[in-house]
Amino acid sequence: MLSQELVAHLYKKMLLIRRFELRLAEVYPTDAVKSPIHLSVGQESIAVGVCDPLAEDDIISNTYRCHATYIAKGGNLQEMMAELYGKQTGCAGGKAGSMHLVDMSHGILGASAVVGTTIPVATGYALAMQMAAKTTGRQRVVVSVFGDGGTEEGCFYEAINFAALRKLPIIYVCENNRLAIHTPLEKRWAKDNLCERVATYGIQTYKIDDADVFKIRETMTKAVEYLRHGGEGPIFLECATYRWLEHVGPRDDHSDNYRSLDEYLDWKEKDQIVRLAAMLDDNTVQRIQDEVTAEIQAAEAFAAQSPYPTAEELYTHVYAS
Amino acid sequence: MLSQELVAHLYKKMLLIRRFELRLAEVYPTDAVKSPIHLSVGQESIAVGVCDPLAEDDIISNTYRCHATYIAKGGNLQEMMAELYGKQTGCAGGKAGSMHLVDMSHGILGASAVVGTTIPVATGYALAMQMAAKTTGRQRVVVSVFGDGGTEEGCFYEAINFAALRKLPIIYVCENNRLAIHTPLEKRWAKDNLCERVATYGIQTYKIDDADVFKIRETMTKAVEYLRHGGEGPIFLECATYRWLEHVGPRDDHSDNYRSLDEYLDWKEKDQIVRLAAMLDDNTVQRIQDEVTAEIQAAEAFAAQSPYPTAEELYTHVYAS
Amino acid sequence: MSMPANALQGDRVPEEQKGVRLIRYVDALREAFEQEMTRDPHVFLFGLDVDDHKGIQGSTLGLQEKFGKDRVFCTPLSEDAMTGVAIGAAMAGYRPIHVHIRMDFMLLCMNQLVNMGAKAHYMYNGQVKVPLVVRTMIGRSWGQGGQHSQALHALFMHIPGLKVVAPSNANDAKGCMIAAIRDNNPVIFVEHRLLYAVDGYVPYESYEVPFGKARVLQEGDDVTIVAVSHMVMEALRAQKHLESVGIQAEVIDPVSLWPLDMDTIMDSARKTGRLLVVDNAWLTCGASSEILTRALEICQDSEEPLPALARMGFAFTTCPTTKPLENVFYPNSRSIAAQAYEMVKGKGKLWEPPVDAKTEIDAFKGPF
Amino acid sequence: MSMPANALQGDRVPEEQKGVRLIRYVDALREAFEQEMTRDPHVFLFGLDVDDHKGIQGSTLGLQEKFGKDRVFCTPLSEDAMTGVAIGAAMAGYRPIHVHIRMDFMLLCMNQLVNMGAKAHYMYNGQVKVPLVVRTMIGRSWGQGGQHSQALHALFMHIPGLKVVAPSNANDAKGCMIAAIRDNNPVIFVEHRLLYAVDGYVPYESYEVPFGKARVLQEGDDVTIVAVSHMVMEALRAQKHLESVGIQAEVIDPVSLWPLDMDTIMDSARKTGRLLVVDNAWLTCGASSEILTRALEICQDSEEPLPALARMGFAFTTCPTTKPLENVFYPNSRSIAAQAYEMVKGKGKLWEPPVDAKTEIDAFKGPF
Ligand SMILES: Cc1ncc(C[n+]2csc(CCOP(=O)(O)OP(=O)(O)O)c2C)c(N)n1
Ligand SMILES: Cc1ncc(C[n+]2csc(CCOP(=O)(O)OP(=O)(O)O)c2C)c(N)n1
Ligand SMILES: [Mg+2]
Ligand SMILES: [Mg+2]
Repeated sequence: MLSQELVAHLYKKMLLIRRFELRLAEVYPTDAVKSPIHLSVGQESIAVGVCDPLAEDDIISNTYRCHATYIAKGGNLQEMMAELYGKQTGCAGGKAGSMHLVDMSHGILGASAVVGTTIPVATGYALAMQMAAKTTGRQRVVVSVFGDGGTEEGCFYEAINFAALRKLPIIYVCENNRLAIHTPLEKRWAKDNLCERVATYGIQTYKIDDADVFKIRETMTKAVEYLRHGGEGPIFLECATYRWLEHVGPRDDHSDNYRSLDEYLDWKEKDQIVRLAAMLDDNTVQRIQDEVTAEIQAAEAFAAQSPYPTAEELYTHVYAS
Repeated sequence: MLSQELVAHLYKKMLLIRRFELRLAEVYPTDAVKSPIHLSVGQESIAVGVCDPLAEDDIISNTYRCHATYIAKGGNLQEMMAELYGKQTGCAGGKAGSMHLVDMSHGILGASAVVGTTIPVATGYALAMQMAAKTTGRQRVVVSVFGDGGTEEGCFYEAINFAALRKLPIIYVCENNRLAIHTPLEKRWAKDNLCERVATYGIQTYKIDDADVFKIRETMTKAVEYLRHGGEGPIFLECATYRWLEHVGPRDDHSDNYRSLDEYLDWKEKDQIVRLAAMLDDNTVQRIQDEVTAEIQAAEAFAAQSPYPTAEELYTHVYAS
Repeated sequence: MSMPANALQGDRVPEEQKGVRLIRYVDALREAFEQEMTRDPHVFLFGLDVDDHKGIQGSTLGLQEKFGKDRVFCTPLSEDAMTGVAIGAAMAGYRPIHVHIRMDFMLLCMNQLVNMGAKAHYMYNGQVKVPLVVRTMIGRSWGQGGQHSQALHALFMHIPGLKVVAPSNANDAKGCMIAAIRDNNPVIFVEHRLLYAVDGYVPYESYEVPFGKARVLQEGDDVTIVAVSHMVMEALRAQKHLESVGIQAEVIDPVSLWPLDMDTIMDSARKTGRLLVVDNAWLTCGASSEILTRALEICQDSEEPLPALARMGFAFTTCPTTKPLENVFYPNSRSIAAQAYEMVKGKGKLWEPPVDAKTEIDAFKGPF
Repeated sequence: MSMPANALQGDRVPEEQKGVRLIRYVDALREAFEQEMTRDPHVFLFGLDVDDHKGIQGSTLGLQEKFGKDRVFCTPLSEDAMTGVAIGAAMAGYRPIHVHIRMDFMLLCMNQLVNMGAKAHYMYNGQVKVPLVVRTMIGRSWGQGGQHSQALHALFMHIPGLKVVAPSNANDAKGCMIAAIRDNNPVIFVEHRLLYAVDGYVPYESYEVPFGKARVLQEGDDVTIVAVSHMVMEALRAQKHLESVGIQAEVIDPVSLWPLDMDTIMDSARKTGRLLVVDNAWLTCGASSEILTRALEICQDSEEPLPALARMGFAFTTCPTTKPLENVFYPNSRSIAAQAYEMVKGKGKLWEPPVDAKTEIDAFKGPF
């Protein structure tokens, strides 16, 4: 039985992501956000299901489509909005923008705009966490999130082979929305059996094809517990999902006709936010919606008021001292 | 039933490779060959079994350990020896040495010293052959040979995915000697089930674990026929084998103790050259040995007599006109 | 060795020309593909997204419909292997055009380009050729940031066996692309996202713009400005600023960075006595250091006086996303004009040029 | 900013020194690893073959026995991902040393090094550091050929965020390695196969050779020779040749290529009036063009006379395997001496220096 508390908690996280992004989409035409935004609208349940079981000192790593995991892992919302506005108070001082969100104090490794790149980096972080656990006694867990396209880059295979060889405490999560920009999976994958392939490395694999936030969360909870307490990694999770909006930018692009509307409608029916809202009483839903609205407004106000970086900041952090 | 003719034919090819390489090892201390030689002694049956079913206009591609396939595919022996001697008459004018043998007139694509690199290149050649067949009506076949180490490079997965997607007329052959330089497979592969993994791309796979030259040849014959006549590629073949000598250089390095002598002795018992010699009458064996000796001597004489390239040749072929 | 500058930026009408019309850079590229693919059945074009409805900013639109899925196709996200595939097909006598939507992604295929593509013809002593075109785009503006804005042509100029071109206008885009497709070597074809929408006069017919010939885009006696890729636009604007204070700048576009036409550059530098190189890239070990060093070597060799020499380029930092910092990361018409002014008027003579009217930089809107 | 040249090539005995002894370059490296791994438990070393019985030419021998399999381990052949792994571990506060047995293989991991390693500290606004050492060897001789002999330091010098060092003697090998391990940035550590067996005086104790300080290895008044990596050996031999005809060459080793100590180089060039840069690499967009351009900029800025400037390096070709062509591919002591001679005596003054005694090049025996 699912507690109302848990449902409310997950609902709020998913709603915060969606509302935040939809607000971004709304603001976008004003050019306040001069950053290429890759929205996760429709995919929120993965980020939330994946991040909820993580401790604050566990690590999440992601690609450019990183708003959802940043928020789900507890990244600072005001600093995120300020980053999108290019402000000095942004999580990366305005230097990174939407595609490179980072918040190390909440275990959010910097995202990368180059597909695949973060997979080995996260793997290296997991190697370090494995080493560290030998002295600290606590096994921190790393989660590496990437799209279906990311699995086509050779570094994915190199990384999972290495992780399996060294039994690293890492969970790989493929957000399979069957699209890379506009190109469907069928034009990129010789065969659609990723889990089977990954399993040939001796890796435990799980496939969740309805984006059910509870299933994802439960699978992750078990995986994290397993790795936390001496279980041998890595673990692989493939989550089917659907991107509602365009690849990059604020638009609904179904009118571009490169993908089927039926699929969209199917997925809309599975929408976890609607589903969870229906599991809660109206008051709770209303309260959460209000909280979410307030948080986003506060973030926006913070971003709007913050100053831009000064020209001298161009030259800070080129080299670490 | 195997015809004596076939046995003699395969025996001669394997013997030519072995004797040629052992002669190289003998000559090596004189410094006539200033090239890093990666010998295939002990592995000859793969090259011969793989190349024998190929037509002259089919293509073989290989790594730095390329003497065996060069000879098996019918590459010019004198030009090969001259190349190793660094002479102007070498198959690459002395510019390439042992690791980059090439003979396009016999369908031998240039080899590469960077592990993995030739796999995508061969794949691209197969793409071209697929395109060409649409006008010529004849499907030429490409074979890409590499070691077990080569399958650890990400480009291997990228290449086979693409080949499977486009159904290319290519046969991938992994010479699995379970070593990369001195590092055993166990330290490099999370799990030893390459064929299973490759099969997840929808690729036909074959595994031959005793280096039996007839089995290899038969498998290849079927594969080549299949691709030649409209069958959909790619095809994957994993051949177990054992490297008798050191990774690079002329020595038997079993005294270095990084690998087991038992394994060596096991493999020596399976030696296909000894096996095939025993299937032939003494006269035939003698005749073939004499022929082989004469060919090698002729190659050596040719190489020795040939001039070195002149200094101006440094600047030829930097750009193609 | 200078070439007649008969088809330039959109705002410069050629005096007497037939058979040309004003089209965008990106359409000029598309025309080059269409003409070459029609001419030679061995030409094919592939890469991520080449066959989607956006068609690489329009540069590949309609090509799959016209030439079929065998000759125009998208690939998996596998830059390294796909580059090898292109090299292999080129060795087999085909003429692949491989498209990268960002120059940054070419870092994934350096091994194939440098270890195989650049070396195969030499290493195999002429037994194979690698007639390959690698299209690659430099990004800028609207928060592209560190990994979507790099201009890495210097890395390729360093490598024997590669050619590098970076046309800055529609006419050269078409002509260089046709030349690149017909060239028997790997050609790194550097495009710039901000140039795509810029119009230029482009002949209908097919023509080659040969490599190794620089273009004098604007004549002037006071200072030579050599500008690379999108910096040509900035240099042309700088030239106008300078004109307003009586300084005549000669603006040169090398067009091809390797081979490099030092003759045209030196002829101009001899005339003006001042050579300012504005690269659209970092300076260190860059095209600008190479051009200045060559200028130096040439002057020393011929014992002629050395012109005043200077270079400008990206700040030696990763490119930041936020506009205020991006603005200071790049040279612009005003900083170029100010630098040229100081070269002409003497050290310490500062001048602040007027602000430009709306440029392609301001006009650029995201998301990408 | 020059540093005392107190521990040089094996054939130069330091005047008064305690606590040093003559060891090979490769052993000096090994000692650096051992001392740093003892000092800091976050240092670990990995890469292909680091734990086999040859131990990367001896430089890693015994380390796994001493520090365990967690801190010294080999990897699959996966340069790209392994570089990412190193970067990730570095971000987590560890100090990885990642070993490549050839610089040529670094072309496989340019994406990780340039798009992540070099940029992470900047792009994430200081939230992470990447204290990473990438060991990489330049090969030469005995038919290594096009893909096993490349020296690609210029590619890394071009990129903000990376440091590049190329020590030429045992003392600097140890001191630079210790400095590299302690540095909080990615350091590309360029070794040269032909230097490994060369002896030098090396202190027993741990010490850092700071980056950005060049070494004057030999003083002289007539011509400055700046030489990189193995070319230092050739330059020192050239210096002897020149001495025999009364020319005193000053030989400078930049040691660190980025940051680059132009002060020491310019002090010397001012004194001698002649600056010859001998790179162990291709010239175009290379370290040599950068050094010459900087010299030019400095002289123009301070309005001082320009010294005579020249550069030498690899032929602009792929490296051929056969000895007679390899011999002309590389600069050597005799071609360097001849060039310096001409700079001193005047254009057209040719001189053929005597043949060297057996050098490390002749001594090198294959297979690799
Ligand atoms: C190495 C690389 N190649 C190409 C691109 C261009 N690109 C950006 S996003 C994208 C699609 C990636 O698809 P997927 O990994 O499935 O993630 P999704 O966008 O669907 O979340 C591509 C091809 C890139 N950023 N990096
Ligand atoms: C990309 C790359 N990494 C490393 C090396 C160094 N190296 C040369 S051969 C070799 C082992 C390759 O093993 P395998 O592919 O199994 O071939 P084998 O030598 O056993 O035939 C290695 C690591 C290389 N040449 N290229
Ligand atoms: Mg996707
Ligand atoms: Mg092997």
